[in-house]
Amino acid sequence: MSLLEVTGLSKRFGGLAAVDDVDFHADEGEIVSVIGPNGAGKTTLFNIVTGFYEHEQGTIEFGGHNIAGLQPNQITKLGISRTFQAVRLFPAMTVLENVMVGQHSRSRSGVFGSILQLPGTKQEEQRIEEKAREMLAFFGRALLPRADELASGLAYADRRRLEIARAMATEPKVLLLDEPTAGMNAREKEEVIELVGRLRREMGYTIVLIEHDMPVVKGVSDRVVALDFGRKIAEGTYEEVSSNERVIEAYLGTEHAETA
Amino acid sequence: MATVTETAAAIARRRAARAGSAARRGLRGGLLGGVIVIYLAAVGLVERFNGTNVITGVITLGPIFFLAAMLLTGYLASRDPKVDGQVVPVTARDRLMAGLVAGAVTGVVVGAFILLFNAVNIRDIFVSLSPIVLGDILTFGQEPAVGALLQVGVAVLLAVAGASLRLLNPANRKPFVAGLATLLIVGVMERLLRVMLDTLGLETAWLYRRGGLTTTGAIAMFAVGAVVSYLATHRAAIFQRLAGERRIGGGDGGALPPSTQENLAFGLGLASLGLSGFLAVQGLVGEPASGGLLILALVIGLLAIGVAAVTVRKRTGGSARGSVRAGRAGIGFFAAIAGVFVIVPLIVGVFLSHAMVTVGIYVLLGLGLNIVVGYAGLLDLGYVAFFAVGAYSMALFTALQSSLVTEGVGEFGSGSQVAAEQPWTDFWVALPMVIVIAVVAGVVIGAPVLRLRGDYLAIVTLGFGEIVRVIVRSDWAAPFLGGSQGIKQIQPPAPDVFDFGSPQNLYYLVLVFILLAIYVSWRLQYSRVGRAWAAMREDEDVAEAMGVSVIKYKLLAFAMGAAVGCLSGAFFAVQLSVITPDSFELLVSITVLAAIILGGLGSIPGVIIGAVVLVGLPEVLRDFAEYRLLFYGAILVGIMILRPEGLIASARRRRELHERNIEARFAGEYAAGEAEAALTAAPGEAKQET
Amino acid sequence: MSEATTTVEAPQRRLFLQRVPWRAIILIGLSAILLVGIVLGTAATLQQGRFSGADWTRLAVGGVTRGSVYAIIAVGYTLVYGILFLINFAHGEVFMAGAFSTLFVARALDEAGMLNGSPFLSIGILFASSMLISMVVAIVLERVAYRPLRGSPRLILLITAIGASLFLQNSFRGFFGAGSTAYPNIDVLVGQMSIFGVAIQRKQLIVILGALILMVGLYLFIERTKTGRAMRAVGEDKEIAALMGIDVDRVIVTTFAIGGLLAGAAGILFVFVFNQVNYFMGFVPGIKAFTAAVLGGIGNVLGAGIGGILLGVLESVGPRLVLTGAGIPSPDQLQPVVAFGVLVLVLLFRPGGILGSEEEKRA
Amino acid sequence: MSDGAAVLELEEVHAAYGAVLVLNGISLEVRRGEIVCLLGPNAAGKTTTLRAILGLTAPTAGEIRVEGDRVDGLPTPRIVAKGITMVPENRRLFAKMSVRENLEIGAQLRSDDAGIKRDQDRVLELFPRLSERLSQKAGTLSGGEQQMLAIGRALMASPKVLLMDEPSMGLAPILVEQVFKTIREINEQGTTIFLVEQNAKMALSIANRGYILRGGEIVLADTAQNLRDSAQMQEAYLGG
Repeated sequence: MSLLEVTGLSKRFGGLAAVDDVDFHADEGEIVSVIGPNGAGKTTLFNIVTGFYEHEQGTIEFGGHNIAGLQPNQITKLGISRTFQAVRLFPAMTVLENVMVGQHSRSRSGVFGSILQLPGTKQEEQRIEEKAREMLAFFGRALLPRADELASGLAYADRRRLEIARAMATEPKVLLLDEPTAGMNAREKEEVIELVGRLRREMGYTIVLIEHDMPVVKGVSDRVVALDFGRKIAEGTYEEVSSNERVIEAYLGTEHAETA
Repeated sequence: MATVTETAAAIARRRAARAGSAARRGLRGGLLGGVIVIYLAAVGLVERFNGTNVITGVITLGPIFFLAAMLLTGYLASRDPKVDGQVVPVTARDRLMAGLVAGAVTGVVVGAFILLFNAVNIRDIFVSLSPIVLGDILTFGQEPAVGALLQVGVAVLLAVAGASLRLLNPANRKPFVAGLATLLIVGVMERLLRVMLDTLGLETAWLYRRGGLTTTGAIAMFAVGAVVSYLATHRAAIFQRLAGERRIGGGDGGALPPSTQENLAFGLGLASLGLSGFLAVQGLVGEPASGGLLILALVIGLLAIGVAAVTVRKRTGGSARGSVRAGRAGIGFFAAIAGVFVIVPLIVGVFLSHAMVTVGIYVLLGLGLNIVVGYAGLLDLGYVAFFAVGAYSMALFTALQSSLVTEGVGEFGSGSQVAAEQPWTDFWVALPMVIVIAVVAGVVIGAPVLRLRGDYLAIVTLGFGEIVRVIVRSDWAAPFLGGSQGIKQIQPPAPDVFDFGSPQNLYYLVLVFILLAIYVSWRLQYSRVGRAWAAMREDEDVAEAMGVSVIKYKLLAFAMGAAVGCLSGAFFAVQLSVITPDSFELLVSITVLAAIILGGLGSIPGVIIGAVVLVGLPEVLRDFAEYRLLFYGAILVGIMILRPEGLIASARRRRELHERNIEARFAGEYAAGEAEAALTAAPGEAKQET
Repeated sequence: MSEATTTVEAPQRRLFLQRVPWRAIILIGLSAILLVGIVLGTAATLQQGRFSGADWTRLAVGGVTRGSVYAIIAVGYTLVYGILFLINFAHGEVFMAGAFSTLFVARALDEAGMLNGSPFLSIGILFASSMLISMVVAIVLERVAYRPLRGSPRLILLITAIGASLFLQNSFRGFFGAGSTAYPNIDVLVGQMSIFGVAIQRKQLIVILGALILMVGLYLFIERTKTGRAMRAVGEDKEIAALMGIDVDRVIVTTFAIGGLLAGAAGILFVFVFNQVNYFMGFVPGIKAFTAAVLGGIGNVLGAGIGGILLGVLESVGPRLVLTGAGIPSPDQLQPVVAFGVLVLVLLFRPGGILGSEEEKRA
Repeated sequence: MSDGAAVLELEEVHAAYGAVLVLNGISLEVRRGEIVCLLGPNAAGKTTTLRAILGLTAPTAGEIRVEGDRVDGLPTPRIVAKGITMVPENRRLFAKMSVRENLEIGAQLRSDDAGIKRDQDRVLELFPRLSERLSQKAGTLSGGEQQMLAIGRALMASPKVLLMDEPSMGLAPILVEQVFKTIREINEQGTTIFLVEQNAKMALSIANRGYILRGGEIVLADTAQNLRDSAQMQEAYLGG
C-alpha cells in the first residue's frame, strides 16, 4: 500500500486549472521526482498535499487516512514535511533555533509549564535542543559549528541545507523537497544527489522532489512523474519518462531526449 | 583591455564635487533651520514656555527651543555629506563655512519673518504668533529692526558653535553635550526633583530659585553631566587601568576578556553597595536619624547593581553564546530596577505617587501589548478595548453606583446620583472574574481577525476599539454602563487587608502585578511558546508548515494580551474611582504603542522606559500636556527613521530589523548570496573598502 | 531505520474533528444571527412607521453625499497603498490641512464681499487654495517621513504614519487653535431642488457632482495617461519600473500630490456639507475613508468610489433602519459601529474587498 | 557581425553591499553586434555586475561607459535612456497590466511613435504567440510566454545593449533551447547582447566571447570557442 496516495486531484485558480485530475502516489521508502514546465502545477500539488491550498476534487490519503481539509500544521504533525522553492528560513533566528522550531509538533509544553518552569518542560526543552543538534550533525561540518549564528548569515547552499534540517526536525515520514538544487552549481548538485540518497538510507524517509535538472532527476529517482498544464502526462522510470514523446515535446526538447 | 585605474584621490575628488560646495549645503541647512524656527514659534512652543524658567533670570524654556534649533542647524549642516551611500569627508574649514552660511541664512529668514509680520497682523490666523512672540521674544525685547539683526547675529554664532562641535573629538564632544542636557533636564524637572530633595531633607536653595535653576546650580549641573559623561566615555580605559592594578604582575595590557569585565562591573556594583551601606548607617545613627539618607543609600546601591548588570549585558550580549549570561545579568538588572521602583514613592510624595500609579498602569498595558505586537507580531491598534473592558467590569463589580446594585434603588443612567450601600462584590473577588472576562474578550476580538494580513489587522482592531468606545458611550448601553456619565464610586480594595486608599499603597499593588507580568513575559519569550510566536512573526506560512498552529498561537497572544490589558483597566478604575467613556479614546492605544516602540518592541525594559518617558514625563511636566501629542508624533517618526529598534532593543528584534534592511538593499536572493559569499571569502577586502 | 514499521498514527475520529471547519461554522453562524437581527430590526422599524418614505430618501441622499466625500478621501489611501503598501494614516490630516487653512481664505473673501458677490469665482479660489495646501502637506509628508524609510518593513512605515498623523494634527492645533470654527456662509449653496422627484439640497448636489467629476477624471488619468501607467508600474515592481526608465521617486511624489489634491478638494466638499472645521476633523473621516477603500478593494480606484458611497449610505440609513425597530435609543450614536462592523464583515468574507481580486494566495 | 567599437565598457568596477565587497575591480567590454556572456559559479557577482551597470546597485569605484560616456553614478532611468536595458531574472513582468501595456511601457522613454510602432511589429513578429494575447493580463501567460514578453518588453526600448540575467533560470529544458535560439535571432537583427548565465554550455554555444567571474574578479576572458575547449575554464567555473 502506498504511504501517500493522491487520486483525482483538481484545483483551479480563477478559470485556470492548476492541477487537473492528477493521480499520484509515493510508496514507503521511495524517491519520486516530479518534473514539468513552469506552471505545470508541481508546486500547487505540494501546496495541496501540505494543506496550504484547499482542493476542489479528489482524495489525499496518507498512511490510509484521509488528510484532505486538515490544516498544514496538522498534516506536519501526521508526518509530512516540506521545503520551499525559494528558501524560507526564519532569518533572525539562529541556525539552532530554526531547527528547534521544527520540533514544535513533537513537543507539548505550553504557557503554564513555561511560566512555572516545570521539570517536564525543562526536560523537554533539553530534548528539543538535542534533537535539533542531531539534525544539524546530519550535515557534517556544514551546519553544526554554526548552530549559534544567524540563519541569514549562512551561504546560499547552507541555507538550503538548513531548510532540510528544519524539515527533518519535524520527524516526518514523507519529505517533500521543492527544487532543492535551484541556484546551485554542478558540484553542489552532486552533493544534493548524495544527500537525498542518505536521507532515505539513514533516516528512512519517503522522498518526493520537484526538480528541473535532468541529471539530478536521473541520479536520485526510483520513479518520475511528469506534469504539464496541471495534468499527468507520463509516469515511470527515468528512462521511460525521458523517452516519452509527450514529455519530450512539452518539456525536454530534442537535445535532452537524445542525451538521455 | 585598458587598465587605467582611477586613483583613490581622484574618486574622492569626484565624490566631493558631486556633494556640492559647503556654501550650498549651508544654504540648504539654513533654509530648513529658518523654517523650523518659524514653525516652533507658529506652533506656540516659544510663547507657551516663555514663562518656564530654566535658569531663573537668565533664560526660559521658550527661547531655548529656537536657540537649540539654530545650534542643531549648524551641527547638521556641517556633517559629512553622503554620495551613493558613501560618506565624503570634508575639511574643518568647510565645516565652519557650512555652519556660518547655515546660521546666516537661518537668521535672515527669521529676521525677515519678524520684520514682515510686525507690519502685518496675522494673529487672527496663527493664534500663537502674538505680539509677545514677534515683538518681544524673537526680537530679544528690542525694536523689530534691531531684533531681526540680533537674530542674524545669534543664529550665526550658534550655528558656528554647532559646526565647531564637529571639530571636537567625539570623546570630548559627548561630555559637553551631556552637560548641557543635564542642565536642561534638571532645570525643566524642577518640580519633581525639588519634591524629592525636600523629602530627603536636603537643601535645595542653592540649586533652585523661582521655578528654575540658580546660576550656581546651572554650573554645577553642567559639571555633573559633563564629568559623568566623561567617565562613561572613557569607561574602557578606566576599566583597563583598574584591572591592571588588580592583576599586578599580569602585565597584559591588551583587551580584557569578557569574564574580567564582568567581574569588574560586579566589583563596581559591590563598591557602590558599600557606599550605600555607609550612607544607610549614617542615616540610622545620625543625629537626628534621617530616613531620607537611608532611602538615598538604598537607591544608590540598587542603581549600582543595575549599572553593573547592564555593563555585563552589553559586554556579553553580542554573541548568541552570551545570551544565557546576559539573561542572568538581566535578572540582576530587573531586580535592581524593581528595587528602585519600590523605594521611589516613599520619596516623591502623594501627587507624584499618583503619577507613578498612572505610569504603572501604562507599563502593564505596554507589557500586555508587547505580547501581542512584540512577540506575536500582530499589530493591534484597538488595545484600548481591553483596557475599557477591564475598567468597566471592575467598575460594575465594585462600584456603589453600578447598575448591578442600583436596580430597584433608582433609575440608572439618568444622571441621578443613586448609590447602593454595598458594592456588588469586593475587589479581590472581582479581580479573577475580570481576568476571565478579559480572556473571553481577547478570544472574541481575536477570533474573527486571525486570517487578516498585518495592516488590515491593524485597522480592524482599531475599528474594534472604536466600537467598544462608541457602545460604552451610547444611550443604548447607558442603563447598564452609565453612558457619558460613566460609573462612579468605585470602591478600592478592602482596607482591612492593606489600605489602598493612598496612591502609594495602590502603587505597590500595581507594582506586584507588573512584576508578575514581567516574569510571565520573560519566561514565555524563551520557551517553546515564545519560539512559536517568533517563527509566526517572521514567516507565518513556514511556521505553520513546521507544525505551529497559527490560529492557536494568535489566539493565545490575544488572550494573554487581553488579560494583562484588562488587569490594567481594573487598576485604572480603582485609581480614579470614577470612569467615563472619555478615558478610553484611541489615544490610549496609540500612547501604549508609542511607548513600547520607543522602548523597543519585544523588549521588557523597553516597555518600562517607554512608559516612563511618554506617560510619566507629561504627568510630571504638566506644562507640556498641551503639546504631548505633538511630541508623541515627532518621537514616533523620529524613532522609526533614526532607530527603528527602539531605545532598548531586544536582541532578536534588532537582528530582524537589521536583516530586513540589508535584504531590502540587496533586493534579490541571489544578489544577497553574492554579498555573503564575498563576506566569507574576503573579509579583509571588505574592511579595506569601508 | 526500518521502513516496515512506518505507520501513521491518527485515530479516524480525531481527524474528523480536526477537519471540521470551525472557523467557517462560527462565521456563518455569526452572519446568520446578524442577518436575522437586521431583517427583524428592519421589519419592526418599518412596521412602526415612525419614518416616512421622504425621510428615508432624505437619509439616503445624505448618505450618498457623505459617501462622496469619503470616496474622494479614500482614493488618496488607495493610490498610496497601491504604490507603497503603506496605510497613509496621516492622509486624514492632509485633508484637514487644506480645509482648515482655507478657512482664512474664505474669511478674507467674505470680508471683501466676494464670497457672495462672485460666488463661483470664490468657490474656485477655495478649491484651489485647499487643494494646493493639501498637496504641499502631502508632498512634505512623503519627503520628510516616508522617503527615508523606503524599503523598511511595513510595520515601521505604519507606525511612522501614525506618528505623522499625530504630529500634523497637533501642529495645526498649535497654528490655528483648538476650537471649532464655522466657515462663512455661501448663499448660492443654500436651497433645495427636486430631481426626478427626489428632494435634494443644492449643496448636496454640488458635492455629489463634484465627487463624480473628480473620480472620473482620476480614473481616466490612471488608465489612459503615461504617468498613470507609470504609477501602476511602480506599484507592481519598483526596480523594473526604474528599468523601464521611470523615475520612481518622482512617480511616488506625484502619487502623494494627486492624493493631496483630491483630499484638499474633499476638504471643501466636506465644508459644504458640515460647514465646520477644527484640527481634529481629519481623523474620523480619514478612518472612515480608509474603511471605504478597504471595502471597495484597496489599491483599486473604482473600488474606493463604490466603497465610499456604500459606506456613506449604510452609515446614514443603517442605524435608523435596523436599530429603531429594536427599540434602541439614539441609533445615530452607533454609526461608527455600523462603519466598522461592515469593515470587519467585508474583511472576513471577502478579504480583497468588493472589487478586489479573490486570490489571496498564501504560499 | 562586430564592427569593433565598444558600446559598453566596465573599468575596475567595485561594488559593495554595506561593508561587503562583492565586485572587486571588474573590467570588461562589449562591442557593437556581439553576444558576450558572463559566466561564473553561484554568488560570484554576476547579478551584481548587471545591477551595477544599470545603477540599481551603485558602484563604489571604477568607471562604466556607454559609447564613451560615463554612466556610473547616474540614476537608473538615465542609464536606461543611454540605451541599456535588461531582461531581469525571473522575468518580473507587470502582471496586472495587459500584454500590450507591458510592451508599451518598455518604450516609456521614447517619443518616436513611428519607431515604437515598428519595434512593436518586430517583437510581435518574433513572438507571434504574443499578438494573440495582446489584451490579456500578463500574469495569466504561461512561463514560456512570459519569458517572451519579458524579452519583447526590453526590446521595445530599442536598446543598444540588451542585458539578460539568467534567461534559462527555472525554464523547462525545451524552453531553454527556444530562448537561446531567440537570443541569437535578436542578435542577428542587430542588437548587442550581454548575457549572464549559469548554463555555461548553452551560453557559450551562442556567444562570441565570454568572461568568467569568480569571487568578484574576472579570472578568464577569451573567445567562446576557446572557453568551450578550455580545461582552465572548467576548473575556474567549478572549483571550490
